[in-house]
Amino acid sequence: MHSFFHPTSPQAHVVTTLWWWMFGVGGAVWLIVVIAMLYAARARRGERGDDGLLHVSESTHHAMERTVIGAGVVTVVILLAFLAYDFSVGEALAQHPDRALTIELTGHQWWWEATYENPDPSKRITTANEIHVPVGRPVQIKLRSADVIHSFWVPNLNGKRDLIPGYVSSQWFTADTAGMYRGQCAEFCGLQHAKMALYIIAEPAAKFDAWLAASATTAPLPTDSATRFGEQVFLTASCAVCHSIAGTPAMATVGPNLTHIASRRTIAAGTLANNRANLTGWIVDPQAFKPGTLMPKSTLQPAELQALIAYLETLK
Amino acid sequence: MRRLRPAGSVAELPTVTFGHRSLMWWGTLGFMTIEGWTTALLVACYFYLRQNFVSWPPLRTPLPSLLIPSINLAVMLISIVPAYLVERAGKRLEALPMRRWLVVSSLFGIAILVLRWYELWSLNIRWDTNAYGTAAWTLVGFHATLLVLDVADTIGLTLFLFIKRMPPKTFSDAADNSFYWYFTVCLWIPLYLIVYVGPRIF
Amino acid sequence: MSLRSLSGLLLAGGALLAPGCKREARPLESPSPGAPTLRVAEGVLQPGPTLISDTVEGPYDDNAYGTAMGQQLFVQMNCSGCHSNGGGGMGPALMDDEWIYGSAPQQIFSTIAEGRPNGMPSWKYKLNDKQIWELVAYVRSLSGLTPKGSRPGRMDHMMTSPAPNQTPNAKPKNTGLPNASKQP
Amino acid sequence: MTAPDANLPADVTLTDAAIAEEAATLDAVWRDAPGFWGWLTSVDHKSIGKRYLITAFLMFLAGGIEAAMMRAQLARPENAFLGPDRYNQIFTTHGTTMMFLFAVPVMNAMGLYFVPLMVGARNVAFPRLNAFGYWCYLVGVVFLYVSLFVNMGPDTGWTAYVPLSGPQFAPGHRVDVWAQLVTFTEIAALAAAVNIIVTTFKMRAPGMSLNRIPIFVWAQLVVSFMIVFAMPAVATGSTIMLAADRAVDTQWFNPAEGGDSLLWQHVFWFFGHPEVYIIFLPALGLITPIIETFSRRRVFGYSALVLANITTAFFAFGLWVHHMFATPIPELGQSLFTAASTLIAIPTGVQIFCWLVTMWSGRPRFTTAMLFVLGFFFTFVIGGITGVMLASVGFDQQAHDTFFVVAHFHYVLLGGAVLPLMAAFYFWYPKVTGRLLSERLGKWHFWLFVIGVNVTFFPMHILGLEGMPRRVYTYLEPTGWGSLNLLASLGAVVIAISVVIFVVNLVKSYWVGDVAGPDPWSSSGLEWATSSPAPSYNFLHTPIVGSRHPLWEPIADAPVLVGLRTDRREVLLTTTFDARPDSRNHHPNPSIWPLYVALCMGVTFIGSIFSPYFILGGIGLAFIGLAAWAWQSSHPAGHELIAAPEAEPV
Repeated sequence: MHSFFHPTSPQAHVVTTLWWWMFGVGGAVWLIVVIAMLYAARARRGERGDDGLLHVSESTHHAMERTVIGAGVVTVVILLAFLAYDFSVGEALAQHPDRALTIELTGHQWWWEATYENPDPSKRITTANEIHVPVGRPVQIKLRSADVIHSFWVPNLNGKRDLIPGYVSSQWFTADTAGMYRGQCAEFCGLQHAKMALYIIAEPAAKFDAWLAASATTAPLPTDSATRFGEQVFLTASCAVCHSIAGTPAMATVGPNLTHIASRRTIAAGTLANNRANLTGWIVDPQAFKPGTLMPKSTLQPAELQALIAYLETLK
Repeated sequence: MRRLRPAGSVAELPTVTFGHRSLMWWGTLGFMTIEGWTTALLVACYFYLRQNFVSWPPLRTPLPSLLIPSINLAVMLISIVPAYLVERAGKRLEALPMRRWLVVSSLFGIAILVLRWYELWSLNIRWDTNAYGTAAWTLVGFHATLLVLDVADTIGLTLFLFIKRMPPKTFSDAADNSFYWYFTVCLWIPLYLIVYVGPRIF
Repeated sequence: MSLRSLSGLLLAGGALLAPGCKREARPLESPSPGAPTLRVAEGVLQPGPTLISDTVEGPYDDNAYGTAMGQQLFVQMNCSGCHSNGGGGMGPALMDDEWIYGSAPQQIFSTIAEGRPNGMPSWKYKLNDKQIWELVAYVRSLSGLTPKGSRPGRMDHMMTSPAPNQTPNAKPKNTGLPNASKQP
Repeated sequence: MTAPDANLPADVTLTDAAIAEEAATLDAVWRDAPGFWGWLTSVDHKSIGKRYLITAFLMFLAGGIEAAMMRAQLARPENAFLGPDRYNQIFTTHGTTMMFLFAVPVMNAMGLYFVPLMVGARNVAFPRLNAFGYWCYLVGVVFLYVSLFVNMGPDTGWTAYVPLSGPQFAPGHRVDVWAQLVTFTEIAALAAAVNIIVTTFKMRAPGMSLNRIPIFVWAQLVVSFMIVFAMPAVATGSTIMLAADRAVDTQWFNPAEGGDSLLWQHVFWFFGHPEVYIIFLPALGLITPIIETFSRRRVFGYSALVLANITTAFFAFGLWVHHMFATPIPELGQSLFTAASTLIAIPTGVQIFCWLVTMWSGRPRFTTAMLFVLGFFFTFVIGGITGVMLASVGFDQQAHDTFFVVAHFHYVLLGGAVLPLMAAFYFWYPKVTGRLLSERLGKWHFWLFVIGVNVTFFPMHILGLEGMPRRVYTYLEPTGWGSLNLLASLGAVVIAISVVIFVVNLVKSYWVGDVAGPDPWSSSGLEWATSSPAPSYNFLHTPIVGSRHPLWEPIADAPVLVGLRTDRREVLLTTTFDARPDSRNHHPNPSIWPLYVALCMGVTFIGSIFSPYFILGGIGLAFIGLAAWAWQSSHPAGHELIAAPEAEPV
């Protein structure tokens, strides 16, 4: 379930426990204040003096002073306690292992580009909007923005971190249970800020390594005539101007890398489920789903379109 | 409503007062606080941006020249004298000497404004070249708007004294104008050091 | 202030602001403009009878959002590779008032769509008409041919050249239109 | 109470006939010119204050309509009521209207209207500056809404973070409209602040020493000092930095040329957080007189309340970075701001305890105003607690820029500022109009408003923690946020109904509300010592104050100081600390020049978006206006250079 109430990483656990403590104590304080208010509203303690005003005896006045000072002291104590607790949570979140799986995340206007670092350039993987991470291993997400300020936030795993142009910041987490965790850009970044989601897929180490190896492979050569015509359409029409598929001459980095598009569960930054109907609808007119997105309407004939879809579905 | 009982009269209180006893002085103080605080914020932004640079001014950017700014600073410091004399004449309620020194103050003001135009260009950088140029231009430019405002105030006051009879509180207004001129000049000294001398020494 | 003069004032104010709407519009839903249909003359020299080649108003010339999209495309399609941010290099300069194939919107459209000899590639199948019109708007704003209000400001990159909104309004030389068709 | 040393002329007798005759002469001198011209040239703080309040309230309604549109769009997932572009303009205009055009101006307006009445003065210290401030504000209002209707409304949020609002990613003039509007309204707020400070320092009634200043005036004074130090930050940031970056390509925020995107956030939030306390602190000044009056006793802990106000004001400037906990600012810096953000709750807590104890030891009478104060306790404390929660870096990184924060600041602003403001409307409406608001409609308005606020904004806490970010024009169905959003939208309908009831009550009571005498609630402030609505000169003679609650002093008749001239406008200036009469000051007559100079400033700022020549033209015209403005205050007859002063200056 995609929310802060179901933490699946030590970082998120710490903060969620802090939340439940704050919620409990805060709720109690609020309740006490409301009860005190209702009680005070009906107390009618003062005696009416000759000037028509209400007066209280000296002792009641001192009692009132003690009550206010007492309440003030209790407030200070509670606040200082929470301050200490906040610092301890801050300390826990600031612990970063020196060796962690490093993923470079670049925020673009309205999609996420993820690159898996690797000293061997042939093993470097560039994917978009869906990031696979091994369960149990610490992960460092290096954040960089290509245009405006975005904010990387997956509530189940850790707090948000802004991607600010001119800065490289990092966010650490260790997924402790497998699952598909949804995140969304949390800093207003323009027309399609609302549909700029990403998925972190935490899977056991073995499955992750298999995925990593598979992702490092280039696109399969098309076998039958339909997919070969589809690849031809991809390379000659406007697709190759923005997108790249490893193993083909298409190498533009304006749009997301489509080498393993078929293996992804969603397209258009988590907006649409990845199936034939959505893929076709998205290619024909992306503005209908995400008005303002930079992908233009396509000018393909139906036959070219079908061949292109068939080709794209081979890119597992 | 209770019946009113007169308990004293204020008819004999003075109508012309100086310094913090007059409203205009407080208004000028308010204006100065706002401008001083805005300048302080701009200086903070200036130093904030310096962190982004290895060398300040950035590589291959010429240092601002010191000649005209130093002359302008000297002229400004000298211009405090006529302003003080305006204030003293005002406090002594001597209209003629006040008017004479106001004329001198106005001339100083115009000279300073002219020098300021060349001072801007002696920064040896355009405002849109890089963040250093922007910050330097903004500091000097913002202070220039303060100069324009106060010189206009001084010239206005001078012209009024030539054209028609003024109410007695004009003495107090002239004193407040000088008070405001001291602020504008004193504000420029740190800005001069930051923008023109600073890049040279660190 | 009688009602009549008040309404007159409002109408005048409205008229004053009308261009504001077009400049500020974000044409997300509106249908994308098509390619210019009429024949586009590229140069003054013409065999046979003089052919009419009217000026077509670039759909995004006075639209700030369209011009900004053109600016983004100019970077993404690596136009600066040859035109280097408008200053010219392998390709001709776009910021000056020299226009080899004409500076009218539909002439620039056909230059981009068809391509030109000496290296200008054809983008007809690479970009759809809307994108090419956006590029036309940006290219014309580089040399100050579009209204100042809709020209983009500086980019968040190195300051290579004064931004289009700092370029003074320009009068293009040899616009390549045959004289016969000078429209008022 | 020591009578001032000025000698008392023998012949002054205050018979009813003398009073009526003197009132007539004074009114002739102090009232506005007749007709529309009089309306334009008025410098009476009550006329300007009323206009300010009405315009700010209309802005509240406009902001409310925008909020209703936003809730309509967010009621269902993938709703098509508003497209992304229109929605971005609406939510930005909603935020900008509520923060810059409603909240701060309405609190300034309350100050400008009531501070002179409460300190016993005849007008604010700088009447024409007051008029100029309102006209700048009005030009700002017209400018924003004309821009919105020509599709030029700002669309990058009320915080306009760079580089989205920078020259490359915000084409056109939309963000320029926002930048110039912000500067415009800051000029109005600064004018009001300087006015309130100088009025409180120099024009208090004799006897009203610093420890006898009413809490309302203390709150306005503290807030005015905050305005003087907070507003220049955003005026600098929006005009000198952002508008310059967009128009003349300065490099403030361009990371490639040494600029810094975070610089904008620092400059904006250095203003931003004091701004929300500028909105909240006057509300504390509204609540104290209401609790005192309806509990029939002096407030408990006067000095505690004043010190708490001042402490909150200082703390407010030290915690702006808690808006930037998700940015790459080092952890040590962030924890410093966590501490400040947590501890700022203490002074506010002390104030709430003082009020509760005051109510406990009095016999509260539950008029609508008092109900709204109870609504304040109920709603604001939730907002305060979520605020303390957000102070922690860890939790804020989960909740920042989500609907949890939207819920927090709506609880704090609606609970902490709008509820006390509505209580103030029900309490002081009789003083402004002479008629009482209907209690029956008031009760409906109260219950519907508090229920509506809680039904609308409490679910947003849960939505925020379930991952719904702020400023999204829609959301996908599988996220499961649909039901809570629908509930919030229904709550918004309830709020809308309650505000309609409030407007009906305000408009109806103006004509058919039962007549309120000078002091319908038998309250303690000096403003209740004049008729309702107060005459143009406020007080026939300057009242002498003997205690913090002038009208609750056990004395038979009200001591006054006579002797101010009745043939021209004159006010009494008193010393700052213990308000001893010090001098008489000639006050300006109605003047058209504030309106003219405000229009010139409008031409300058709005024109500067379109072409730089407007700046030169505008400032030139403004100088002509300022010259005429100064010229007008000098009109003595005779020939030598400066007229002889009446009495020898001290």
